[in-house]
Amino acid sequence: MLSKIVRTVTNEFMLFIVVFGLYIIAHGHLTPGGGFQGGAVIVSGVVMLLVAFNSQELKKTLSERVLSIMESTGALIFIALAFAGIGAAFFYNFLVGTPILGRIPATGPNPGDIWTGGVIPLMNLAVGLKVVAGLSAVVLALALFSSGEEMEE
Amino acid sequence: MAALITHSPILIIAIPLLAAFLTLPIGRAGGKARNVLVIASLAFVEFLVIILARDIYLNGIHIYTLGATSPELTLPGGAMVPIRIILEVDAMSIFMGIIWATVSLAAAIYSLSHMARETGQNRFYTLLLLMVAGCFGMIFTGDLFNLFVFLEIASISGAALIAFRTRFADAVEGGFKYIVISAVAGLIFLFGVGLLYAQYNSLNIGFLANAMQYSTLDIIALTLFLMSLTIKTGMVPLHMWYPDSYTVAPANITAMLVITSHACMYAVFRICFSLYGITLDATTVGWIIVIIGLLTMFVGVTMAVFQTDVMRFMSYHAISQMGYMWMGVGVGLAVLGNPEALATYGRDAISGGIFHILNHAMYKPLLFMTAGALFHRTGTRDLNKMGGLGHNMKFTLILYIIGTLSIAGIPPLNGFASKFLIYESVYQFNPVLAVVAMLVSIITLASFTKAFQSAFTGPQLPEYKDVKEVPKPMLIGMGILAAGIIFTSIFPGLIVERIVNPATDALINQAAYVNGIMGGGMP
Amino acid sequence: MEHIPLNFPFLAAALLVGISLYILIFKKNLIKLIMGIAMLAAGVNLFLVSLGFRAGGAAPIYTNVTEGPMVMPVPQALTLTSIVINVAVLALMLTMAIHIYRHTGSLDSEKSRKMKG
Amino acid sequence: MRKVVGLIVLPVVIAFLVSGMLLLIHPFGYPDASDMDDYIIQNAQEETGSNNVVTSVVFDYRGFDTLGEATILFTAVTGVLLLLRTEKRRREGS
Repeated sequence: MLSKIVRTVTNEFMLFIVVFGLYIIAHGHLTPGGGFQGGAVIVSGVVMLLVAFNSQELKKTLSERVLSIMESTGALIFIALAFAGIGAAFFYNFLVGTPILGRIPATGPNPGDIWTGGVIPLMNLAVGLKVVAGLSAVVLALALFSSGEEMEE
Repeated sequence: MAALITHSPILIIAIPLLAAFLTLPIGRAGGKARNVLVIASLAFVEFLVIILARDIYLNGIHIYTLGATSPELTLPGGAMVPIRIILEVDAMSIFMGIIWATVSLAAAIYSLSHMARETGQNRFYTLLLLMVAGCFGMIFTGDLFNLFVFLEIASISGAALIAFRTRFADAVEGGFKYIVISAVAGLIFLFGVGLLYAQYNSLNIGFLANAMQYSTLDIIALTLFLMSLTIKTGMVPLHMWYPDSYTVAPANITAMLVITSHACMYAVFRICFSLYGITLDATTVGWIIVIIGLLTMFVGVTMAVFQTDVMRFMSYHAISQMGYMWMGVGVGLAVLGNPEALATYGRDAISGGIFHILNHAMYKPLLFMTAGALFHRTGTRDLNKMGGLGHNMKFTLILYIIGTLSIAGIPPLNGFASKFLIYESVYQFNPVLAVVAMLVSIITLASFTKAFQSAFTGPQLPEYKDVKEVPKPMLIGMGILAAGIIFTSIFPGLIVERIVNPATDALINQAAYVNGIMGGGMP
Repeated sequence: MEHIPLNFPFLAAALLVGISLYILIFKKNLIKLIMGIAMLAAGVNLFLVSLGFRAGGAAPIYTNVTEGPMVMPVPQALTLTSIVINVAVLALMLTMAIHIYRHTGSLDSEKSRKMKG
Repeated sequence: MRKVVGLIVLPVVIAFLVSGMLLLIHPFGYPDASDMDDYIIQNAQEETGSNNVVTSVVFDYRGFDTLGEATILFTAVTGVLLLLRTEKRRREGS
């Protein structure tokens, strides 16, 4: 448990990291980035919290039950999106051309319109959720295991 | 029903994945609901595999392009190279699929009671389902990088399951060795995939086989492929990790891990026959495989003779039985060049090797499960400490006898049928090989009777007086495999003609595999 | 032979793989073994990424890009997958190393040789 | 024994790789063939609707790899939490 100043600064700073991570996830289909990269940014924020507060403190907020539910929902959304295109084939991008997220960008260089990409932004969000929940559970479990207790509720 | 058949290759992989993601939330609700989910999903996958197999035996190779407007569209308009990932299921892949579906169903039923008293069961079944999905992905995919991804899934879930009993030091040791070997093998395989991608700019096996010019880089890539995948099957120079890992895993996980090494062996055959085919100088590669198979057979059985730990004893036998398969298919590969020798004994050698995969995939998991049953009741794996268990554990005794007779190749049972097919064809190729193979089979029989004697017969030891028979699910799990062995023993001809020969022809016939990809283009 | 100076990334990848094989064969400490595998993964990833480079190519993203050739996207996708796989493998290996240290009190793989035979 | 095997195998493999890399592979920046990638670069925007061609390859053209990869991450997390579980409730039983 580091000093009070470090803990408050980390609290404030965590918001910026989460917003930046969400930006990378949400704009995965426009600018470099995507589910995995944005998720990793947010997990680096979680590790920062772990360093500032000790693992017992963090375990209260990020309990094992919350993280495993988040991870399972992320995984289920991802595979549900993959299954949804089963009409044509398993991983078919069924949202391209439809009003939901389906606008086709002008071919060639263009300023980039967020309402494009069909299933891809949704998959980015699902994978981002999964990466955040999964990797922070691993980091928390390793920290707790070395200090004696375990993650189980 | 027709839609189910067209989508069945991807459903067979995706349903265990879906069930794995669901196991954790449902497992919180209650153990019963989770067990029902696991067994139901594996039973449905078995059903899908059977209807897919029927469809493939009727009208040939089954193609599934992921993400295209229609599953059969392999070459999108205007492109001469397949863009998306294509699952290509031919008779050989579905042959491995049948084995894997049956053994994983039996192992899952077996683990219902074998794991009843362990903690962390939710995650155990999640990893079990992921391993099932991983191995199906390896078997069905027609894409090299996809093969690497599913190889890794099967390896990681296998390693975590090997180290399941974290209270034993050697369990975690075994898991660590397995994950190190798998990681190194996967990365070396990936290096080979990179080499092929650099030259032909494609990752699809069919397209690469068509565009292959067998340059020196391709030879380097072939050596990397063979080196990495044969490590995973426990070939002789690098087999020391195999017994260490397979001894400490829970019995049903070892039963499934044996089949994952079969899947790696299938990947080697796919690369040698379908990817390289006649372009590689088959005789040298064939001879290398035959010699390594011979060495594996011999070293495996000699190391097994003086083992005291029953699981380690059976792991060494698993290595030596793999030698038979390597030898059988290696001989077929060696004569791939001249069609006349191929017709006389080459094709029989490959059929013998593949039939031996089927038999080994039934009696080896059965033997591991009987060893698990002994461990379940006596708490020890040391043969010296066991004795006279035949009195109380009747069914396990019968199942053990079936497994032993089959592995030793005693005439009525199926082990003999495939070994005889291998002896007969390998003898025409080179008599020395057949002689060594028979010698190894005799040593196998000797060592198994010794193990049988020390575990089951003899006076009833005082401390095992009250040992009861193993609970029902374990007997059902072992019963499925025993029934498979008996069925194959009664109708070997039927099995060979209906299942093994189409698989052999699918393996040899590279043109059909390539045409499945290149011929399937629609605008 | 004129392209030898050009092939420096491939040479670096091959050397990385060579060094990691040295570590895997000769080093005893488990943590060094894990580092060796991380280095092998880095070498293979470097090799995969540098396969897709096109001289003078820009990143294959159409948002506000200037005209000109584009780098090949598929090796980048493969490398992304390979990196995540190596994260997963490393996490599992480190967990097992913790357990081994807790059981045997040492990270030396010699002690685990006792299971030989 | 391990040292001897290592000393023989290692130089061979390194020479193998370095020679392969330096002499045989295509010069860095000038790939031998690139028809699959050219097709993807031209058609990614129109078929998948995303400007970032790499993301369209990751999530649409080769989406199955990413499903496998997400599974691998899920496996690793489940495996790590499985191995770091408590042993207190040993006799829980289902």
